[in-house]
Amino acid sequence: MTEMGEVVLELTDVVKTFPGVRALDGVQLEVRAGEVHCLLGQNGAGKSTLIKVLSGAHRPDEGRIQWLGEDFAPANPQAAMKAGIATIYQELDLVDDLSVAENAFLGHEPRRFGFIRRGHMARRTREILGGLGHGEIPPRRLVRSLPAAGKQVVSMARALSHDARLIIMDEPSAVLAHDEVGNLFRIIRELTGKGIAVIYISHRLEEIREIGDRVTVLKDGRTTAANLPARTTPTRDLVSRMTGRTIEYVFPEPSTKDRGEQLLRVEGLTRANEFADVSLTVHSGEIVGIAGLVGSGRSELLETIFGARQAESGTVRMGGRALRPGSVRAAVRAGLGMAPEERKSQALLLGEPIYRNITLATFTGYARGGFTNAGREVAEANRIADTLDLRPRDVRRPVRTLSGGNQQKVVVGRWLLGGTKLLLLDEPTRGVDVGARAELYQVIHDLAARGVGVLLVSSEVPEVLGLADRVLVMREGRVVREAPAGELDEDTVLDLVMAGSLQAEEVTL
Amino acid sequence: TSNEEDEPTGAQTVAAGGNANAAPGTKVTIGFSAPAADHGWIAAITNNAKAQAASYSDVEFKTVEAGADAAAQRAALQTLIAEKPNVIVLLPHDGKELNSFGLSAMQAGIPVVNLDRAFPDAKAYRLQIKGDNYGMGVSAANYVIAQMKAKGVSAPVIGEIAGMDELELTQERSKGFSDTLAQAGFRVANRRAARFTADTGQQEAASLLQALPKMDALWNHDDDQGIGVLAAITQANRKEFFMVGGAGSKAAIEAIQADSGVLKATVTYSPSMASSAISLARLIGQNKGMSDLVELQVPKEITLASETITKENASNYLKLGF
Amino acid sequence: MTAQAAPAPVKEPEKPAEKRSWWRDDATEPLRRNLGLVAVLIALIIIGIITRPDLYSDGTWVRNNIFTILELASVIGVVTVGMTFVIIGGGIDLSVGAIIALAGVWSTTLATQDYGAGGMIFCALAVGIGVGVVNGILISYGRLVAFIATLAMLVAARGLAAQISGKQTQVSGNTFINDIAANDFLGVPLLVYILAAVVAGGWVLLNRTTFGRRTVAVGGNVEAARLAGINVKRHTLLLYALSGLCCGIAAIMLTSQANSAQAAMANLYELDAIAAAIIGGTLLSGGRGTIIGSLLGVIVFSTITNLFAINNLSTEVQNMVKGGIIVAAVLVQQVQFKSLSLFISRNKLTTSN
Amino acid sequence: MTAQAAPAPVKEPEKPAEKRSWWRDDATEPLRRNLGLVAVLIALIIIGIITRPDLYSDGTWVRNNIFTILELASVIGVVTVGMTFVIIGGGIDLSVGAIIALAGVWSTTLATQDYGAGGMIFCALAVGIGVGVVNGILISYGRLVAFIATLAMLVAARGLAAQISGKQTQVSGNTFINDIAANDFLGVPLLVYILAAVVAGGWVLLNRTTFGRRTVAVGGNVEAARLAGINVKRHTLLLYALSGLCCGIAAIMLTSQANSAQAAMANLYELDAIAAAIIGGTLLSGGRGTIIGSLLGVIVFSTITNLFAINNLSTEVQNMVKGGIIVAAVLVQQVQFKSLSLFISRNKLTTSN
Ligand SMILES: Nc1ncnc2c1ncn2[C@@H]1O[C@H](COP(=O)(O)OP(=O)(O)OP(=O)(O)O)[C@@H](O)[C@H]1O
Ligand SMILES: Nc1ncnc2c1ncn2[C@@H]1O[C@H](COP(=O)(O)OP(=O)(O)OP(=O)(O)O)[C@@H](O)[C@H]1O
Ligand SMILES: [Mg+2]
Ligand SMILES: [Mg+2]
Repeated sequence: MTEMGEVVLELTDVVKTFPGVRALDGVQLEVRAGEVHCLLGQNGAGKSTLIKVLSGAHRPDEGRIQWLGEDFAPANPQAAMKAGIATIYQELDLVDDLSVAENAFLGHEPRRFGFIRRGHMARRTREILGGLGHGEIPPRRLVRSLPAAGKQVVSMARALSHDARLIIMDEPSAVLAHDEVGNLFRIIRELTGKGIAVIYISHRLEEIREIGDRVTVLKDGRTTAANLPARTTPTRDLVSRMTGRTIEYVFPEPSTKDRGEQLLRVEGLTRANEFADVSLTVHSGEIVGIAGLVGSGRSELLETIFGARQAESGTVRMGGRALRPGSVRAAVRAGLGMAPEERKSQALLLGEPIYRNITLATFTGYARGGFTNAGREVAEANRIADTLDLRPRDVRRPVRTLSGGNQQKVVVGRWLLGGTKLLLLDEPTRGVDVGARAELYQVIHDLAARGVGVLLVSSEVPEVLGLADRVLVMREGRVVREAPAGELDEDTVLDLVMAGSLQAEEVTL
Repeated sequence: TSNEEDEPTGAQTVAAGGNANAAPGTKVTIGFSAPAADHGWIAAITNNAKAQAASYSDVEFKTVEAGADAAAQRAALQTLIAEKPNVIVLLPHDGKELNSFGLSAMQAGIPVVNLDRAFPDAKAYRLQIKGDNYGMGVSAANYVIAQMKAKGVSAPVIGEIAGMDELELTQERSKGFSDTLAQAGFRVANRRAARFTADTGQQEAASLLQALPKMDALWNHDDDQGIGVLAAITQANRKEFFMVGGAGSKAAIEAIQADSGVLKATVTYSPSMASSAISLARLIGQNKGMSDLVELQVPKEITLASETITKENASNYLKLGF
Repeated sequence: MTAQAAPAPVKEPEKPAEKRSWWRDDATEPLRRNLGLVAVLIALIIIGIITRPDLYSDGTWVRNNIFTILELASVIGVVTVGMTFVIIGGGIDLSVGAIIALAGVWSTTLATQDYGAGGMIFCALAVGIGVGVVNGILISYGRLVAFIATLAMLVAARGLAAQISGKQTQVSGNTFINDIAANDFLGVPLLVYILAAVVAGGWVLLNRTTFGRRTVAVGGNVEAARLAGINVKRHTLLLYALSGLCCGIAAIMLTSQANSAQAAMANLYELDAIAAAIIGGTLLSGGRGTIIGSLLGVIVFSTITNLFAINNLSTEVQNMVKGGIIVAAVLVQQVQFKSLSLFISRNKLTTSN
Repeated sequence: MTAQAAPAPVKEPEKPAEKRSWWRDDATEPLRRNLGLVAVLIALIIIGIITRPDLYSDGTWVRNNIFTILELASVIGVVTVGMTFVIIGGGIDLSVGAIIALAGVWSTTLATQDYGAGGMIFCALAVGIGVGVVNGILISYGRLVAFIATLAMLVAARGLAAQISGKQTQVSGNTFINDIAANDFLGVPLLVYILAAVVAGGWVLLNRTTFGRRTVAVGGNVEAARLAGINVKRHTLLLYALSGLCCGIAAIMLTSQANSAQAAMANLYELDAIAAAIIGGTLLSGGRGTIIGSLLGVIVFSTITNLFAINNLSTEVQNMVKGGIIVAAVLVQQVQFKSLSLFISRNKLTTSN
């Protein structure tokens, strides 16, 4: 992989404007056959826009794209696919009510006289899924019934269903857990081994170190550094080119102060097929982390504690008083807040201004006699925007126009307002860039210092270990280990997390 | 109803020049409004009025279309007032709903001729000319009763296909029918309400025929929807009963005359009343009376009799069919 | 996966079962909804039997009654197939009734009738498709909201139909056309064959062709469809043309039934068709629906009408009861749905332990 | 520990002009749509002036005509305010016309009329709210699709109205009620005041209260609203009750205009109200809409009707032209939108460079 092939893709001075903003402002990029070319940049730097230009979803306003030595201007996604460029988009772009196979082959179904060759299509899909290490996903199941990770696999299968010479992956690992990421890297290596070029976008620097060959850094729509060696460029350099400053990627010191009084007490919480007999406590000022594989039931657990799902048995107590099961309102009244996992479908009013999204759970508190107080809301939202370094800072803009990571900040920001006593965070840093991530860590830490309890779910083990005072490890819906963060290290946690699945594989094989 | 003739037959208008009143007099502007025609009878009303007005050299005829409901008709009439007509001839969507318009127009000094759907308030119109909905039901029932007596059927199964059920006129027709049947000890076995269109007539008739596997007589309120009713009867291959129509369309009268199917009679509710309304409105505008009457003014109310057309007299009525 | 002692992490054979349980829930939902509708149908028939045992005791009558119900359902059924496609594709077509009227009126003008049955059928289909294409162009290329574009078309097409017909009821003198509704083949009315053919065609189109699958994609996630290279605009246009085609077929059927056509025919069929599709499980926001569900929805409605007729209910009581039945039908589907899924999940628990 | 601005380079001052332009585009879209509708209105009036200069040359007539248009718009306008809330909240209410009929009929029974104007008004409002609450319960707690639940209510409420009225037109003998439509205050008809009051109330409710904010949240993303602690079910119920209340008010207005009520009154008002709301920029899928836009939508429709009346178009031509005007009106809004945003962005480029 050290010797790279010829240049397949070359972008010069590419510009793309949206009404009122230059998302791309002169981008240079050079990709060679058989390499993994990483794109790095803060939230909103223009990475997704760039790949949408390449995949024919957007048309550039200016600049030149050369593909395989020829000028290239895909008029639509179909044209880009025909030319051999396949894309895995950041937002899952699947159709819920089509099957796995139909999604994989959407737009280029194998057919005869307009009839889909269903058998053929299912076979090809099974092959591709098998190649991805997910032969267990039946091609004829509806995508609707897959969890996020399964959908990501289908997105990948779709990209592989084309005979592509360049595959673009926009934060494919964001919804994947540790073992799945390893699997993804194996596939990427197979692809590059065949001379296929890969553009890889991720906010996780350690991934880029592991899989990347060269790195191009974007900042505010401009290329600030091109073709840096992925493995050897110092982190400090990368980060300063991304952000214009340096960030120590460290976790805040765990607070030494004593635990406060007990806030949350969950006992014997159970939902069939999701999680069983979960008991846990969170104290005021304490950060409790939950580690586990995708599908281990952590999201469901959080949603059940929050009242968004109804437990089949077990109790949730807040400050000693039992919460009414299945009532989000009761939970919010008792001082719980939750940043859910899927921001677009679960958390945001995309067409509404940022400030209204930030105050969605609290606007009643600023209202007087039923009349809202917009001035107060904007002021509070601005405060949150400052705290989280939201970009752009203008809180009257619709959330829809924010980049993915900045949308995530809005979701988290919502619960930093008001009298939240206990915060449930489900993958709070998914898709958040390194700079903002450090800020988010600091915010979480400050909250805890102020006496807020935090229950944190994350698929990134270092994040859980670094932030939490106490860690629960979940596997297949059960808590298999609980320990102070200091007593665990990454390998121990991964062992705990994986044990079950390894055994399961033995059983299946 | 016939495809060929959009124009009313000559017989549905009064020939100008027939009597002394026909001589041209002072110029009269007649404003006219009727609901949007969505079936033959209403279309015939409008066409008759137009044709009658055209036959007078001293009449200027202004129509406003009345749209879909009473509210729309009120709005349309408001603009008609602005045109300052001498007389307004009005077939309201609903007499009661437009009563207040009649009152205000009369108060403003514009005589209102109410066509067919009565205003409850006598002050709301100068002349009311209408068909006899209740009488239609009576005539149909009388024919049915006579036939049953003749055949010696003592407990006949009688079906009824009504028109739009939310209209009062439909209620009156049905009431006349069932009241009269009751006097003979008969009753309606099943009643379906169609919507004055052939396709709804077919559908309701198909349902009715299914509900009454054996039937002796059927009354259908409207000959236009009767096209569909007859189609349903043909499709169900039923002929054990006879049918009485309503309103008196040309096609129905021809069928009765030919005696080719189940349709044996129809009871009239003639759209020719529109022609009469225009003639009388002209006289009101010219401040004249009806020349056959002694009175110097046109009377206040005229109700047409509902006649029964059978094979025997069909030829007389053919010219009045619409 | 539940009910296992926590400190026994060894031997966890339910992993494969759990993996399968990822996609446990939703795949059978349409089936269960349809079963719910069948249950509603059976209930309606039982009510019929209870209220009119005299009629239901006659075998020939029952057989005839089934065909009467199906014939009553046939025209709306054909329209609903087209409507189902449009709604699954993320749109709505309020103009179906008006298209039927325009196609019916146009194909029964004296001029058209001169060309015979072939000419009339061609005319109805051409008018249907033509109006559908105009709808499609307005919506896909003119970027009008479907609700508004087809509402405008509703108004305009009925106006044009009234203009053409001179607001008269136009009698069809063509025996071939009129016989379609009057005749049987092997004891089954021809209209029922037409309905069956359209439903079968619709099912194949939706489930077995790229057109159908892309319809789901366009309605379910238009952005995903676009990114997958589907020509969304052209597809949208085709959907409305398809709906128009169904209306053309329905116009012939209705003309044949009524032996005539007029501008006010097929009044409010749009509401009936949309309601049938939605009762049948089609999502009003697009992306999901089945042809069989829509067919069952139509049949439920015509069975209700039939039930009212054989019991001689007055219009106002009919309406009140009908409202109640609609609500009950939907609730039954939900109960059905819940209890069955409960049953399934309980079943799952016992098998997986 | 974080954020140590070590080399602290170039704190780019983020072009302020560009910043503002970001949202300008989106935030002003409703405004631009409404300007588009105003343009349509002006065009309609100009057509009126051109076609009937005789009428438009008379000042009193013009003044009266404006009030005629507004009175024509008043009933539908009130209904549309309620409908706008329901649609923004992610629902739809097909039963508005039926609620008006039921409320109108109930409040004009002889028994109710005995209680005088107060009793009649109370009855109409209570019936409206009551039916709305039933709708709301079916939809939020019974989990019925709004389209089906309110369609069922449409059918049932009209049936009940027919039952109560015995299918007769019930004359209102109450002069107070009848005078509402007949009288002016300071030269402006009372009905116009009522419309203005409802529109103003609706605007405040939508834009300045927590109720309005919840409506947008529930319609925009129901899951997000739920997870933010909003009681979605109760709010949904309230939305339909609000729509019912508007129908109750409209029932009084319509009864006053017609001096009577009957089961068939307010026929198809649901389509008119939905169409007006959508023309006014309300998203049929919820989450977006303005009261002013809906009002303009209603006024556009009644101006069209007025234009037809003063030009004495025949119904069929009216309908054809109306379809065309609706399409044109929506297209004008889009053109307006595009050219303006083009203008703005061009402007932007020059200022930011
Ligand atoms: N459709 C759009 N309309 C307007 N602005 C947009 C649109 N899409 C993207 N933008 C803006 O363009 C800029 C680049 O966004 P992009 O999604 O490419 O960022 P990104 O680098 O992928 O960020 P992230 O890491 O958060 O995914 C952002 O400021 C974003 O708000
Ligand atoms: N749509 C679905 N239908 C059925 N079961 C599901 C569905 N989604 C998830 N599950 C089940 O719920 C359990 C938990 O899944 P989920 O992916 O939410 O876990 P998680 O620990 O929150 O993982 P993540 O890292 O994605 O947050 C799994 O056992 C899975 O089988
Ligand atoms: Mg991105
Ligand atoms: Mg999760």
